Amino acid sequence: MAVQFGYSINKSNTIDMDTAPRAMESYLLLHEPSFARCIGCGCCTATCSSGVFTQLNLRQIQLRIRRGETQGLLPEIQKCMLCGKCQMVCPRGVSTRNVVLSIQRALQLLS
Amino acid sequence: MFRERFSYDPLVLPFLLGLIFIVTYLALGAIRMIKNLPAEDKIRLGKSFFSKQILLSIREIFNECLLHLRIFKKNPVLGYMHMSIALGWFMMIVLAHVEVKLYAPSRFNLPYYPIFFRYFVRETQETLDGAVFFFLMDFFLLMVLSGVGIAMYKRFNSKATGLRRTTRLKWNDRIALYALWSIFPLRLLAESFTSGISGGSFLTRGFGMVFETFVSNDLHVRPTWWAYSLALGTFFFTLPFSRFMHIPTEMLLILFRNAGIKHRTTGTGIAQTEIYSCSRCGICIDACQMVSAARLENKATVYFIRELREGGRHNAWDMASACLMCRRCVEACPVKIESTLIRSALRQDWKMLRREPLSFLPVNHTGPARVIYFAGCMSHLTPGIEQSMVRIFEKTGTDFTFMDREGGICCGRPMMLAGETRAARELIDRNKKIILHSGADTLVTSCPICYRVFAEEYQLPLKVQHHSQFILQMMEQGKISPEFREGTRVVYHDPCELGRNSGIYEEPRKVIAAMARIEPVAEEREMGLCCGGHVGSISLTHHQRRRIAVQACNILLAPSPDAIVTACPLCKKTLMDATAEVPVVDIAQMVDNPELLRKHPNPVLQ
Amino acid sequence: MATDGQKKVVVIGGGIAGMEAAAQLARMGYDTTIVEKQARTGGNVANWDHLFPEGRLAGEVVQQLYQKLSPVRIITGSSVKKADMLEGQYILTLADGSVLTTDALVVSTGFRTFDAHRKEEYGYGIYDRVITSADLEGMLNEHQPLFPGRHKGPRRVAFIHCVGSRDEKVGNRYCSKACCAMAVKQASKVKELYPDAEVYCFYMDLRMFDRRYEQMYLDAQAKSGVNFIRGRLSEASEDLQGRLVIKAEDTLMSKPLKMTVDMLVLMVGMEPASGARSVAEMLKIPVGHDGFFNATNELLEANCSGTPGVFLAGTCTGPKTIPETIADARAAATAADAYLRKKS
Amino acid sequence: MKLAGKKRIWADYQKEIPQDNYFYVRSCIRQNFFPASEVTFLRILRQELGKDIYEHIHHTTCSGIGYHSDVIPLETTMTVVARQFALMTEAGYENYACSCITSFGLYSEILETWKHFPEVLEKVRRDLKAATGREFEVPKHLAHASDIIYKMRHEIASRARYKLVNRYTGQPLRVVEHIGCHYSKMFPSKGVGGAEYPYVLAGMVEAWGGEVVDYPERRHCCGFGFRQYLVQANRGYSVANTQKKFESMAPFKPDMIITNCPGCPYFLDRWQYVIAEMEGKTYGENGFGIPVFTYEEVAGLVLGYDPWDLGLQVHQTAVEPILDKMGVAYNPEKKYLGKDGQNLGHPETPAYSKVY
Repeated sequence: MAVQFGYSINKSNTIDMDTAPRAMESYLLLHEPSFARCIGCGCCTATCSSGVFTQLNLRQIQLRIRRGETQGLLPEIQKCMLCGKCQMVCPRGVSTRNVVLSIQRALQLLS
Repeated sequence: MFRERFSYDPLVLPFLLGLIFIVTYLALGAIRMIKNLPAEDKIRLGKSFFSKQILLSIREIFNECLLHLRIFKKNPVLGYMHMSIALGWFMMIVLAHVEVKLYAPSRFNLPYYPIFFRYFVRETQETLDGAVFFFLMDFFLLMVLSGVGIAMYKRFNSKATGLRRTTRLKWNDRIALYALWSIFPLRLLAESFTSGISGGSFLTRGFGMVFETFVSNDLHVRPTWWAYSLALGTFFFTLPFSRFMHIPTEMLLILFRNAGIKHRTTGTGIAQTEIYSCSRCGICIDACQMVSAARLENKATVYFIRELREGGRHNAWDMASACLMCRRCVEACPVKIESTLIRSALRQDWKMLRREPLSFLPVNHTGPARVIYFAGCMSHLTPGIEQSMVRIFEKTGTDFTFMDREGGICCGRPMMLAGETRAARELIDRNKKIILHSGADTLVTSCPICYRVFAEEYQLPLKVQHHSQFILQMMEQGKISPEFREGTRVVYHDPCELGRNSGIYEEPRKVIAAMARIEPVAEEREMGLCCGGHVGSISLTHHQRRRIAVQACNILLAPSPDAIVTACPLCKKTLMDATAEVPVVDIAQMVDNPELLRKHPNPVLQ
Repeated sequence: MATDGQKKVVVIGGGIAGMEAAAQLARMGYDTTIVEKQARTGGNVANWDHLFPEGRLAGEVVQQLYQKLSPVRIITGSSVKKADMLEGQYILTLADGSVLTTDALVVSTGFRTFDAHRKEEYGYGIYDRVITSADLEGMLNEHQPLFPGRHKGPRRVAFIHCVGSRDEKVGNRYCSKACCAMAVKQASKVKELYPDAEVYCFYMDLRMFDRRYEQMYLDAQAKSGVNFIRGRLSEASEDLQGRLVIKAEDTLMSKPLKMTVDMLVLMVGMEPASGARSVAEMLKIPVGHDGFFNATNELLEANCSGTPGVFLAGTCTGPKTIPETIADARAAATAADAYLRKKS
Repeated sequence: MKLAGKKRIWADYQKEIPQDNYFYVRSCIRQNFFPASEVTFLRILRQELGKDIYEHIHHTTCSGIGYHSDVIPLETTMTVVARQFALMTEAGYENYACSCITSFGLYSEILETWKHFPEVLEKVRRDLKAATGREFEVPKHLAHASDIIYKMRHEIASRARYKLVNRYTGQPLRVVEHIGCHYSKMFPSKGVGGAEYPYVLAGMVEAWGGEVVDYPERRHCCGFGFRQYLVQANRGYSVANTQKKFESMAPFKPDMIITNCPGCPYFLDRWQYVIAEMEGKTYGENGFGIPVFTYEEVAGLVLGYDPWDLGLQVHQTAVEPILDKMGVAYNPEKKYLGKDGQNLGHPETPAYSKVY
């Protein structure tokens, strides 16, 4: 760089649905169709056993996948202990454990 | 000594080739399966041949492969069907060989000779000496034929044999089946047609005489013996590709089991042997609630195992991931195939991505205390159970510490059930540290899922108790003495993990019996129902689970109890969500607050 | 038609509320007349294609209502210009100068859809592919292709909830009640017609209050594959291809979001009908800040205007769904009947 | 795009702009950014159009920058503004015309506040009196200088030497109009054409022969944002916003940008240089940037003023491509000569940005 400006251009944090990668979303909708039923109530996150120790937020992970924001998902999703509490409380009957496992599978297949 | 008509005829060829094929195939298969065993298991197997285990094995092979005692216990009609075919056929073979040994020892080394003995020899004075053989052969042939008859009838009307559903067969199974079915009627025909020449007894001679009245027996001799040989050959050639592979494999499996070979995580070795030992009898179909309640017939164990055998790993994975792992099918299985272990193995086979260590999970020490209480994740959704346990601890003056009061690390079993063995191990290690650090001599848990993994995987140097056991102990020590509630009738729901999978049936019942009358339920104890909530299933949908829960509730509510009592937070919550008719109460809550057994006062809900 | 001694009722507004109220009053034996501003009865509902939750055809529903109107006199293309009270009777002067006398009035002036031009930033009337929910109903009704002659490949449609509702900026603080369910209905319909299309609903809250609506919502998600984004559209613009670039915040993600769509559907809310204010002045009906009529007791006398003999029916007192409107119209007819019986 | 729809909105947002007799106040920062623009404005009004426009020597900052940077409270700002109004009143004017968009927004905000809260106005009157002894009348009209050029656009067009037309193709120049945020976003009714589809610059472009480009990020801020620029660490945020606009307008291939705010032309101009130096990316034709102008500069160009008298040499993004396209006569030799003919020195040549 010819000139040292002392700053750089910030990256946009806008979700651009025109360019967002949707492969993982498609994978989940195909392999765990209940994924589509989420209404973002956050019960899963509120009850989460791992949530006591971590920032694991399944509601947000669900949304991130729907918006193609899948970078850095692996360490997040692996905070899940698969205890199944979220599945018990989900008012929409989402098979959350399989959502978690399917995300891991998708990460493997799509990487 | 006797008048031999022939010592060879090309009609033995189908049989002979089939026999050579099957013997070679089985020998190679057995070698491969033994080879697939881990080294230590091979040693175990080797040693077992020279110990009393071999005697046990022989007895078991006789009991199960010929007499089919286990099936008899489950279903006498089916038991008879299996026994008549297996024992009858076996006896026919043995008798034929004895006959040859006695009357044509020079031909004994011809492997086809005993089978076609009746075709080759002419009836003489000498052979008539063995009239008893004629009788016995006919007797066992009749026995086999009766079994085949039942089998045919069962195919078309399964309910008559006590099966609601029977296995849907593929073409390979059908060919083998029809070949098997045709062997014995053809033998009957063939022998009947030769009975005038070679002799026979009540059955063959009788039929032969009847036939003679309207057909020329001589003309039919060769075609029927040809057909018989072809049926045998077909059966032998199709056997390895059909369910009848279970017949030879089960013997190997019995040897393996009696040698103490256990399931490993790899899905080979004994698992493979088990897969081939499945007779596709379909008893597991009726046992499976995914089939009976959630109408997922293709997920039944018999199909899962068939899929595995036929190499459909993907579909098999799909089936494995649906299963609730309740083990009702294993309990029902006449061969005792540990299909849930095979499913576990398959789940592990799906290699997950590299896993970071779960280092973010803290090891929060608690105690010291004599008893360490682990409520379990699910108990946090049923806080009534936790509160009741705390009060019971306090009431009994137990020196206790509540390990996961503020939420804890999962016991690891759900991870294991999902095939994540390594991550599960990490959870186990962390919890183990906390448990050991507390200095407790007893670990009490409210959740049977946790209980099982604590008992089986943690290898703790302390007593592991489910709270029902702890409560019973407290009652026996007189530290709590709940009053018997006259007129209160309850049913007890056996949680899969506590009952069938950990063998704890009596303790909870004893506790309940001290407080209320327990009504018997149509399916309980070993065949206790799954509530549908089990974390064993990965892919079952909410609606499918709910159907299972409703099914369980319907059966539990049949005796019109005042309450359903159970001993698992997951069962409690799942059943609660499926019925509003009666309260669903955990055993700890019941002891803490007997008023909970009162039927809902809300008439709308009733 | 009127016999001697038969009491008369005039219904102002021939939408579904007016039709139902008139049919009930005629059934009770009153000499009933509908005065409708437009050339036909049926009001807004007659413009719709199909109706949530079960997808009944709007035309058939209006027709069923119309069939009950045989004893009713219907004056279309006219409106009440003047009302005078004389000896317990109203003397109404219509636009064409004709005069009606009546013993009671049912006011069912209904609603008009919000004028989407007023949300300038959404570009209605400026960008070609921005339409309102009412426009979409018309297009569906006439079986018009939704994406005429555009590029091939999957199309994207966004539905914007709460356009002209819950919006202080346009002076409408209230919720229009029916638009959420209507958006879900229309979004599902678009998916049904164009299975490849990507359909998004931008909502503030999803107000699926009826026992059937949550099922509609679930079906839209799980069966139709409609996407839902919680966030209000901030602005729309056209790109070089004439597609629409829309911006919103995905509030559940706490991030701004943009996407390009082929069609933008604005779920326009309900506003009091244009003639409602003059009718209110004529008949001294109290009017709220939002322009909807206020009943004397919104809980127990929801159809009473406070003016003797004047009763309120339907969406003139606030947004309502169709079954609510029908129930309200019947209640208004009952209230009018009680009044007229007492009077005699 | 339906032009009729836009016209309908433009018709809804018409404001009364006085014809003559203006009390003119300059912008603080324009003096530094594009100092010739305000001079050009006065030249056009006085010399071309013969208007009475008065400047007061004692005019100060409106304090808007301080207000928008959260360092000066509104009450103080109001008193400062009241003092400007007092100068106007003392000079005998009623039509207040300001050069700065932020000032315009602030005046609009204050006047609107006073309208709804007369007690605030009274307090400000008392405060001003106590502090300075001055008294003031609320202006009869408040106009932004671009409003006035907009009003005079046809008169300017009638005197034009050049049109906003590509002389090689005969096609209208494609012009991006960028309106300062504080012009009408806060009070749509105070701006010509409202907030969503402002017409003030579009009207000029149309009158002078150009074609307005409507691109998706048209409404977006130029990136200045006061605090976002003032703190060096935040400048990455400022330039990111500018970049967003350029990314959005680039596919439309605009020939030039016209603006009506002190900050916008500066940032749209300078950040193009920064983006080019940082990322090697330019948005105009042939590796150049997109030239950015104030409306006064464009008016001056149209009227045939010497580009160097318009101060176009202080632009960082080269303006020569557009001068060539319009056919404006200019002498490259004189680009960096001062008023007295003295050489001002040639700026350093940047690494990526293309310059003449």
